[in-house]
Amino acid sequence: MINKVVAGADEALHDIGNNVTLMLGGFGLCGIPENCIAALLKKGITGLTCISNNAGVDDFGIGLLLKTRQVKKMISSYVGENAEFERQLLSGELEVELIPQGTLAERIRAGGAGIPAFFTPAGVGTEIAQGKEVRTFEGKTYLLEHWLRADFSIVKAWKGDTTGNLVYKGTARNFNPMMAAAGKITIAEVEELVPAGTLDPNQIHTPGIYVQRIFEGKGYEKRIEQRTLASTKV
Amino acid sequence: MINKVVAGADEALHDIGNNVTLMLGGFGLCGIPENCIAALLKKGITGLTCISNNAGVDDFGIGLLLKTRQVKKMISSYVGENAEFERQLLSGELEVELIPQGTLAERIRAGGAGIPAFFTPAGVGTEIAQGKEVRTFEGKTYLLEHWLRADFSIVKAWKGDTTGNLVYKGTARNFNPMMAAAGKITIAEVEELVPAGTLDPNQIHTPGIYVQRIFEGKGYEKRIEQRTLASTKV
Amino acid sequence: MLDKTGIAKRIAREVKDGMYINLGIGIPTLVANYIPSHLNVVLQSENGLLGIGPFPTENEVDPDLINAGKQTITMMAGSALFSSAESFAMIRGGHVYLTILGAMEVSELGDIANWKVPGKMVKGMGGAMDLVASAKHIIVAMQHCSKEGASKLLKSCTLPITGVRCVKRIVSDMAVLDVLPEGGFKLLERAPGVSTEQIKNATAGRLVIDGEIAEMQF
Amino acid sequence: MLDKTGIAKRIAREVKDGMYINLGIGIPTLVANYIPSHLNVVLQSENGLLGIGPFPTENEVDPDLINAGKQTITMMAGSALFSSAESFAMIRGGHVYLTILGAMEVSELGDIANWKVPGKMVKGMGGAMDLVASAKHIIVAMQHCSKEGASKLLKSCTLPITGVRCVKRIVSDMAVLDVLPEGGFKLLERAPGVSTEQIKNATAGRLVIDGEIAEMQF
Repeated sequence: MINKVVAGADEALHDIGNNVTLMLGGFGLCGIPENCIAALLKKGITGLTCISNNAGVDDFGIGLLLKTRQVKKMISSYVGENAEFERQLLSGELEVELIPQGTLAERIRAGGAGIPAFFTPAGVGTEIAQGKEVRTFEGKTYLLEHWLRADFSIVKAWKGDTTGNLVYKGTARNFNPMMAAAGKITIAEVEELVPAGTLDPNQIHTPGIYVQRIFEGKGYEKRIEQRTLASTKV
Repeated sequence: MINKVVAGADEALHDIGNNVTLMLGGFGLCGIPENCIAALLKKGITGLTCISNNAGVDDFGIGLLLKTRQVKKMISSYVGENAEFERQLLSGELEVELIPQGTLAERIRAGGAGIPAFFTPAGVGTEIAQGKEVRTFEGKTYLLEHWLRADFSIVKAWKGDTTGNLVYKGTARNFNPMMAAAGKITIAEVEELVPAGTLDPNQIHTPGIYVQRIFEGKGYEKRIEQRTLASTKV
Repeated sequence: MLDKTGIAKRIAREVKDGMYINLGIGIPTLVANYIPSHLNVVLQSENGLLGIGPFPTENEVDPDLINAGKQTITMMAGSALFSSAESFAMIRGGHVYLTILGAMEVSELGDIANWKVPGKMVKGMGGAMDLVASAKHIIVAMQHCSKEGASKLLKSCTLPITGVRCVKRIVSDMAVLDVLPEGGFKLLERAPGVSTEQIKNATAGRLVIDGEIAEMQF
Repeated sequence: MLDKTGIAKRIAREVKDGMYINLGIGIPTLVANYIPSHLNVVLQSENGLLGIGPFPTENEVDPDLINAGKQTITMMAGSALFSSAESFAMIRGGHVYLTILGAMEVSELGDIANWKVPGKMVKGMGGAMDLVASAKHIIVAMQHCSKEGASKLLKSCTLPITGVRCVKRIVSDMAVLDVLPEGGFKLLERAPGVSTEQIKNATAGRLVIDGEIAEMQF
């Protein structure tokens, strides 16, 4: 099998430059590539187009890259959990493209799967439909949506092996598997890196073919946005 | 959770009639729903349109239903491993629609995923392209292909739980997961039926939402088409 | 008039045995608390889970297990986890039977607006456009009027819409209403202490009142 | 002239470290036996496996583990199993770098015909149309001529084609040839004991011979 292991986030991101398009896995702060975000921050590259369902919070996740003005454009379904984001958006410093969450997920899946376009019902009759081809199938109306691909996809998994096979945990899976397949270069950071042959082949979420570089991350914070307990008055 | 358990193949197929469209999981004889095929044979319904990657062999799998003339039409990617199939096809008794394997898999996936049509490069410039919309994206040409759905999808899994969650084994997974999602009614037969909560939620291949009826099958033969050993002279 | 809990309780009565349901953020999330325990239903979280359980105890908290509102949750026995693509395949494919979500406005044709107020900060539509375009049955939880008293059940939406002709039923703080296929809000039930006259005055779109309207029961 | 084993051995030399490869049924399957063991490559089986291993011993035989030719197989350490939809997503998305497959005819523009002979029993294209439409690099293993001596390297295919302008390289029993972007077969190597003149006579499509053509090495 093919060994994809690199030492860490810095080596994984060594050839990433300004103005690239990045996909970053995660839903809210759940399943985000914390090590790589820290390395991007340190590297200081700018003009990034980030495709990510959300944009982090003020002091964590992609929010950190917003604060340092490294992000030129966000392509997301739900944003604005943070004040700096709002300021940059309203002042016109930051471009934002909002896409329905299912359409975003499927456009990324299409990117990895070699499907340049597909029809989906989400957004028909709304401002999302502007400029898009509309077509009716079996009495229901759909929009034509195109694939999304990235120069680099950066994903986070629970376990991974040296050949790049990945297993996610809980709802930290979210956008990571589709993004892994849609990057020209895909970088995976994992909580636990194991030798090839350790993971059950029947239970791989992302086959290693999609992953070019893998490393074991460290110091995961896994911040919680809404700590809601059984005893919490909602 | 919702209990989907039925006693066996006869109960699972109680409301299936003549002239329905069926999806049947499996690749060759690997991962086919043996119990349900036997029950269909016994039930004797006719005029079936079967969507299945292959058509079995003379004396096993869908080949059994061909012998009894229960199948009106096969929609497959690779057929003709058996003499009776060939006879019916050449005599015009059996209709056959051949679809590239990846297009077949994706059309079924689209059926379950609510995507009425998508573009794929397979078959461009060939007779498969006749009558289909052709469009160029980023310099490459694609065909528009439509979803496939079925009145009943019949799949085979390794393990399943009472809520319909399924886990497949080895390459017996093949077409089963997409078919499970593309049936109006999906019937799953499993080698081992376990209580809800037994399977790891992180390792479910087909979420129970896609499955309407499930039962533990018996007497699996799992015939091998090409027993090829390390010592075999190929 | 119903408070948020009242709306959630009334919507819970719409839930039937065997349903797969997606609950939106806000009042819809509260509905889970009032679904009778003898019903077997499965709650879907669009970030990748079938089988949402109760909120966790302190010891059960897992940062890798959240719902679409980013709240920590638990899983029921028999749950399944999956990717966002699979989740919306499930939604788009019509496998999630019922969607319950909030609205800022609903039109008498069933259009819904709930994602954007021009001139205000736009946070995005999240999964709402997919959900309203796909679910077989859509129930809206909403306030009948704005704080200023303006009706939110309109002839046509004034805000940018999330989906067209998709809302089937509305449970507001004042009433339960169906959106008729030909257009119009058909009044089904009054909230406790609310008169038909009050509902008439609070509904800007076409209101259809057929005979005596009973007060809702819980 | 090369026999089937010879063709497979010569194609094995095209395999480079780090490649993901799909091997078709027949001669291409034999290629696996001759890939140098120091190369790290991964073989894909389009029915849902990355990491095909050797054929099993009697004790290892598992009916739930077969390749696209329905032969029993084993898995390498580090393998991954998946559905047919994922498998062809992988193929269609260009993740499988090299496809090696058989052909009945190839045209000088790189069209390939390998799935249908009109008037004879049609078995179907299986995954071949997806593979040839998607892989970055396609090598064809074939006989240069029919049993009757008719060339199979043609100006244009006479049989129904499987894909257009997709074949990059051909390894036949007589030669190694590249399909030029502008059309034409560029002769690269002669099989042992086969003369340039013999290849010329056996090639109906435009043959490009540039200088002295060496005999192939193994």
